[in-house]
Amino acid sequence: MSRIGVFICHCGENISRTVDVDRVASQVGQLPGVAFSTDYKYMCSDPGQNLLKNTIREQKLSHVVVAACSPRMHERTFRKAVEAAGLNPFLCEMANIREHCSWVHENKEEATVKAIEIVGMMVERVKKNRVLPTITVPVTKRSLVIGGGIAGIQAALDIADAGHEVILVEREPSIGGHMAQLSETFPTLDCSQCIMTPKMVDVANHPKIKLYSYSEIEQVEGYIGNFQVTIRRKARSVDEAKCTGCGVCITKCPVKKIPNTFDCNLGMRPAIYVPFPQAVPNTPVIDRENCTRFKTGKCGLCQKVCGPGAVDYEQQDTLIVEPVGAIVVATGFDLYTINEKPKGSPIKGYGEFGHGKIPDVIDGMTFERLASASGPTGGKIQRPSDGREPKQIVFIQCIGSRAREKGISYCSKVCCMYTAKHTMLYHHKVHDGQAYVFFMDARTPGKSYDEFWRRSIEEEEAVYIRGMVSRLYQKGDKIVVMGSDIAVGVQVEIEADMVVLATAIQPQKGADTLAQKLGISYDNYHFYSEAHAKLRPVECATAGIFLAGACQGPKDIPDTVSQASAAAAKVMTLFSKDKLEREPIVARVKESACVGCFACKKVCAYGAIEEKEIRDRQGNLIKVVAYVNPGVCAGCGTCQATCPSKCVELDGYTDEQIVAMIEAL
Amino acid sequence: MTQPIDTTIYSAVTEAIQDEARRILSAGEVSAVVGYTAARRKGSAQPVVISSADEAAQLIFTPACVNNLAVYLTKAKKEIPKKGKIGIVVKGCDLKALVGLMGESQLKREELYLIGVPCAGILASTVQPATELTTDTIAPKCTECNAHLPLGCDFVAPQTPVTPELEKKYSAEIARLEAMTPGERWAYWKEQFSKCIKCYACRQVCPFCFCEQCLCDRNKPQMVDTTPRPAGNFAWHVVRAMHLSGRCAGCAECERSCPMDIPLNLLNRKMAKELKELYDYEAGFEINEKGPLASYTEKDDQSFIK
Amino acid sequence: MHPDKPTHDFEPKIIAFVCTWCTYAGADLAGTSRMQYPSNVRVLKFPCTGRIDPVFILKAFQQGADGVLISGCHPGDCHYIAGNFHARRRFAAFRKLLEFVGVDLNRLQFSWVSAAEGGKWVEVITDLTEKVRSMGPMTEFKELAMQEQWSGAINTPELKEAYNAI
Amino acid sequence: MQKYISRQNFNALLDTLIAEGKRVVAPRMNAGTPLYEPLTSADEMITDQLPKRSGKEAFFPLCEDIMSYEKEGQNVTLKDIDPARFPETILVGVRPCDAAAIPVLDAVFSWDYRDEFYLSRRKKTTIIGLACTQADDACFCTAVGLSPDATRGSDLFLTPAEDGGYACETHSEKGEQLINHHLALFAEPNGSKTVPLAEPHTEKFDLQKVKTWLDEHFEDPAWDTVATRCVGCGACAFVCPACHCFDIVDEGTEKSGKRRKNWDACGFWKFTHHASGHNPRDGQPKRYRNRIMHKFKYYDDKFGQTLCTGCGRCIRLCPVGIDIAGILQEIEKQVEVKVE
Repeated sequence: MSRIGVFICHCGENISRTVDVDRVASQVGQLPGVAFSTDYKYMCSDPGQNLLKNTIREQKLSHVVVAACSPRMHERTFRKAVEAAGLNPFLCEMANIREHCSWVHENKEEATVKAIEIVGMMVERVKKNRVLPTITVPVTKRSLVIGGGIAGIQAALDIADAGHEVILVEREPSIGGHMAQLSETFPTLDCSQCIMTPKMVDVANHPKIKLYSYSEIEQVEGYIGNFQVTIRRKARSVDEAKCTGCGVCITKCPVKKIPNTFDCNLGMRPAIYVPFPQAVPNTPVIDRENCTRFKTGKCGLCQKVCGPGAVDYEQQDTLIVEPVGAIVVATGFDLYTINEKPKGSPIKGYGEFGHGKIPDVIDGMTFERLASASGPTGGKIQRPSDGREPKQIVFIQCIGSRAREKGISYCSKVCCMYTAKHTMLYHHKVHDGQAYVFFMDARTPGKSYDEFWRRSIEEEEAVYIRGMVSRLYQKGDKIVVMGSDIAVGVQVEIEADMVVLATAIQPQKGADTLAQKLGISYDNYHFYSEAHAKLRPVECATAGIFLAGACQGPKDIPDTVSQASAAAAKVMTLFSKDKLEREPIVARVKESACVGCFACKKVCAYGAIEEKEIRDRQGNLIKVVAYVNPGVCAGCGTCQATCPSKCVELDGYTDEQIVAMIEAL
Repeated sequence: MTQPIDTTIYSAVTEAIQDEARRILSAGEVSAVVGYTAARRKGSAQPVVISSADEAAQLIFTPACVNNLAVYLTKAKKEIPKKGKIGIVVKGCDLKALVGLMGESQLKREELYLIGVPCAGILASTVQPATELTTDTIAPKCTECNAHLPLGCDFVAPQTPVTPELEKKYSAEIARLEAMTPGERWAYWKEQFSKCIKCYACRQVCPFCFCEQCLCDRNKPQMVDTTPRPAGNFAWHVVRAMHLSGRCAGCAECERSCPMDIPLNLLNRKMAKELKELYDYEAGFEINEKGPLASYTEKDDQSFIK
Repeated sequence: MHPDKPTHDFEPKIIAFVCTWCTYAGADLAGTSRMQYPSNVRVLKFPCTGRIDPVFILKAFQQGADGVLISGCHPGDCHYIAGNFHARRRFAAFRKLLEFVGVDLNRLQFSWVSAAEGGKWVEVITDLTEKVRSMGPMTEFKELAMQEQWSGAINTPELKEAYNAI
Repeated sequence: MQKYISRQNFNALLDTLIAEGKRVVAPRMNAGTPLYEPLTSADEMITDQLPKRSGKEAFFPLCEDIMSYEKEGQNVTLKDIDPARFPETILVGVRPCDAAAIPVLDAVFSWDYRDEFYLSRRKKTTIIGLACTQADDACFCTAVGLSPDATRGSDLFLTPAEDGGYACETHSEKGEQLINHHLALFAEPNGSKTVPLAEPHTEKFDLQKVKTWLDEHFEDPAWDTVATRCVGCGACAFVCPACHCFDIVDEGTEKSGKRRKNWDACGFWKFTHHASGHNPRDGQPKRYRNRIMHKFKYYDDKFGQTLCTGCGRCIRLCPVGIDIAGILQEIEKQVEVKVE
């Protein structure tokens, strides 16, 4: 038999002004199971809480209902007090007779009757409350960072500096990502490589960071604090342990004419190569598709010239399993490629601007490589077609971005700024050249950003034309750009030597596949979804997985670095305790009744539901049932409402509790 | 006007089923075949499970082969040993249920050998088993059938059924009820449900009622009153219809089995119609990983929400 | 002083099933803003509209509710990513079923009320209370609960009296 | 006592009984289904169809209240139902197979524990049987020792005459009282020709042989053969005139509620499900075996008669075509084989 204690708070006069608290206390005291009821001026005050604690002990109460303000206000307060008196905190419920009653009804009789009913409902509910022990989950204090761009590097360094081991996985042969490709960075125009390479070296030298370059995520199992990650180390054909990075193999390789993707295909590289001179690790990789040895079985020169004997044609992909407690996803972005519609993408392609057909129509990243001192032209702005310096250059913004009819409705955020930067770099390098920019709006929110943009116009003489380009075609060695200037309302035609397209930022190819492995959600464009757009922008809905950088949405470098550090901070918070404690409002499966239809699994947004095999003592499979991982479950209860036989139940909101409340009405 | 429905192919179909069952049983491809066999009463048929090639000659297909045998493959039917691959004789309507069960992780396609029957229709539950199949004696579900030939089976008897266009009985009845006032509809269902005796035949024959413990059998809390009183009957039938929404494939076994002739499939058809209109979902021969009530789109209709 | 509130012959019983993050908080805001609305509503708090089982609606009507409100977060605002999207489909279907068995849908209201929409909460509750009040009591389920299958009924006038005395 | 009543007077009799405040229960159509239900007027009665449920409900209701409780503060008030106040009922047009089941039920409900709910209702019920003129191949009353004109269980028995009236024969005091109270409506037997009675086609079988086999075959593979396909609904038991198992449940809330008695069926998995989770009858074959054993062995052992009247409802209404008559025939054959 329950011995329920009911405590009616006056909240000064906030409640007692319109609710006859005496009457509520005496009426509720008559309810079956209520052993004690009283009213008090301020339940949340120290004397009020002491009253609660003492009464629990003196009256040997089994459950408590505090009728006061909203549980959103003081549920925690009273549950703590109840716990201090030796009861499980989840045996305490609050009845909201202030926000939902005394404050919204003037008529004292009505408010009193309503208060009695509200408290009565909670009395019936609390009778069905069960002792819920706090859930603890062990935490493996190692972290996985996926992606070795600036986001991944920053997150890895921050976590490692806090003393936790980090596994950094990079798909390419070297870390560095897109930032390593950039020439100079807005709004300060400092050299990207100059600020980037020291960080790359820090990663390489950090005792707490284990770097797997040229590797990909194969499989992710487990949950917050306890992930098992399988990593595929792709065969590099060069033994990292033996290689000294001397580079002889690279210079001796007879295959020289492979377009270098790092240079946006402007320069060439051999079949055994490092993507760029400052690569980390500085170990070459054999491009097996283009290597003569792999194509024909002849050659083998690199192996012959390699002093330490590091070149290994027999090397195979290897799988490594790493246990980690948290995962930071920092897979970055890719540039939207015109004329190519990736499978499953909502993007429809963008054929009007001749990219890929007219050689001197290039994208922003190609311009970065042209402008880069370590780039294929040594920093000279030259036309890819004939190497001539362009004297008239047209930049077109919002290529792909903000074009709903083309499938991308978002703003890529960085193009306004990097185009402004491009006009400056161009002006610095081609003093007699003229840059034109077609733009819709200039979006320059950010510290010193608008000033930077204005400088490109006012000091660097870029001509900004508000309007879109309608057509663009090759005429002799010129590119004719036809557009409209909507500010003046005239048609504009420019004979340009080069056109640079500010193409949209998209998630990396394969972002969706990786998300499926991780069990995280993504939007239509395959940008990863944060748990809450405003308040949890760094966490994924799947507990223990955090986001950094452009994989979540277009970002510039400072934003990316901020988010990476934030993600690292989240990981460190998680790692600050040996065991993770969670509120026990999670779903549980009654396995005897579960038939394994997995309707629950289908609606769980958190991937908290797993398939569990039930076997007899001989090990024969009896059935497969649902299992809710309490470490992952967020406690929404959608599974229970969906389960046809209600064999999954959300603790704290069980059918019994809810039906008891309905029946109390 | 009563018109006979051509069932002349059924004898050839019977032979084809027998041959195929004999073949797969003797080849050891399956451990058992679930089918129909003739029963004592004139013209009647009943479900049967055979496990040897000798027994294949028992199998038949006639207009009295009314059962949806899919129910025997669900976990609710523990009596049928489910070791190895099992053959099953399926009409198009039954196959839809099997497909649904596969989508709900209850069956695996590779564990089944599907023997499809081309079907022109079966008899209504209201007539004697020996009755001739006509436009009057045909089961109501057959008037709306779009699955006379099951698709995706391992074997389908090669005959082609003659399937005249029939007056769609459920659509007409749903339209009639929809045209009523809420009060009239309430009265209609109250009268129908008043006949219910809670024998749970509707639940027991339903391939989708595979729960080990029905919500309505639970007493902590008592979600639905178990007594066969008007209140409990009403709640039971509403809960049943809701649980089948987006899953029911329209085999109408509930309605056929109801000893009190309650038009239960009407509720199921109505829900199917609504889900088709709302989410363009229809149960068919394709395995859907998520049914319409286990999925969503951000643009779903919410005109009813303030 | 406030003018006397009009008195009504019939005060409906309204049950509201709400999610804790948006609508419950919206109702709290109505309270902290001291907005006024009819006292007919009783609120049941759920973590998410995704937790609300259609059977609860049925149960509420069976237990004597004259009107039922389901309210949660606006689409896209769900604290649990998609609970309200699942709920939206579930209730879109369930209300069609109830309508088909003869329940007047004017007694069943769905709404999205965010934590900032104290005013909307007041409006939704006031409108529903007034609508249901004008419709009169929900007698169908109550009658059903009183009825017996004929064989168990005690239906002579004398015995009816005895039965009612129970 | 033998009498004759014209169709017109028969209807007048029913209307008079209704007017007297008695509950007149007879076959009528309810939403397209023939059922024994209280009439509001004699016109509602139908005679051409066998109701889908038997008339046992008149004293063994589908569901009845047997007690109520109410909590007020710390006090709980319990209230009994007063069986003395059940309505007086005339059950009219009862088929011989349905009427014959009533003495079977009487024996059970008055044997050890006297079930006041059943017996009080039973005492207040007069049974007017009606000879049967239609049979199909599910009927097998003749096979279990009854016939379309069996009067067992009837207080008053009617045999339809070709002129639409009925030849009446009383078989109890209750029947005589009924006639005596409304004597003006009855005439002396006029020798009018009765309509030909039904002729059930099912071959008769020897119940003694069946019982002999059942005595020895509690465990037998035959149970699997006949009942593996059983889906475990309660249709057979619920439509049976002689099945009488019931369950008692409490329904209500914390504040108030009722204890109710309602029909149960041995086909349900829950029927023998223990609180521990163990179920001694695991699987439909065992459950169906109980049905046959109870009808043709256990009941016979105790009361010397069979718990089946051959109405054929369970055959017609079984969703999976389980045929009790066919099974009994098979059992009989087994015994014959053995004898030879």
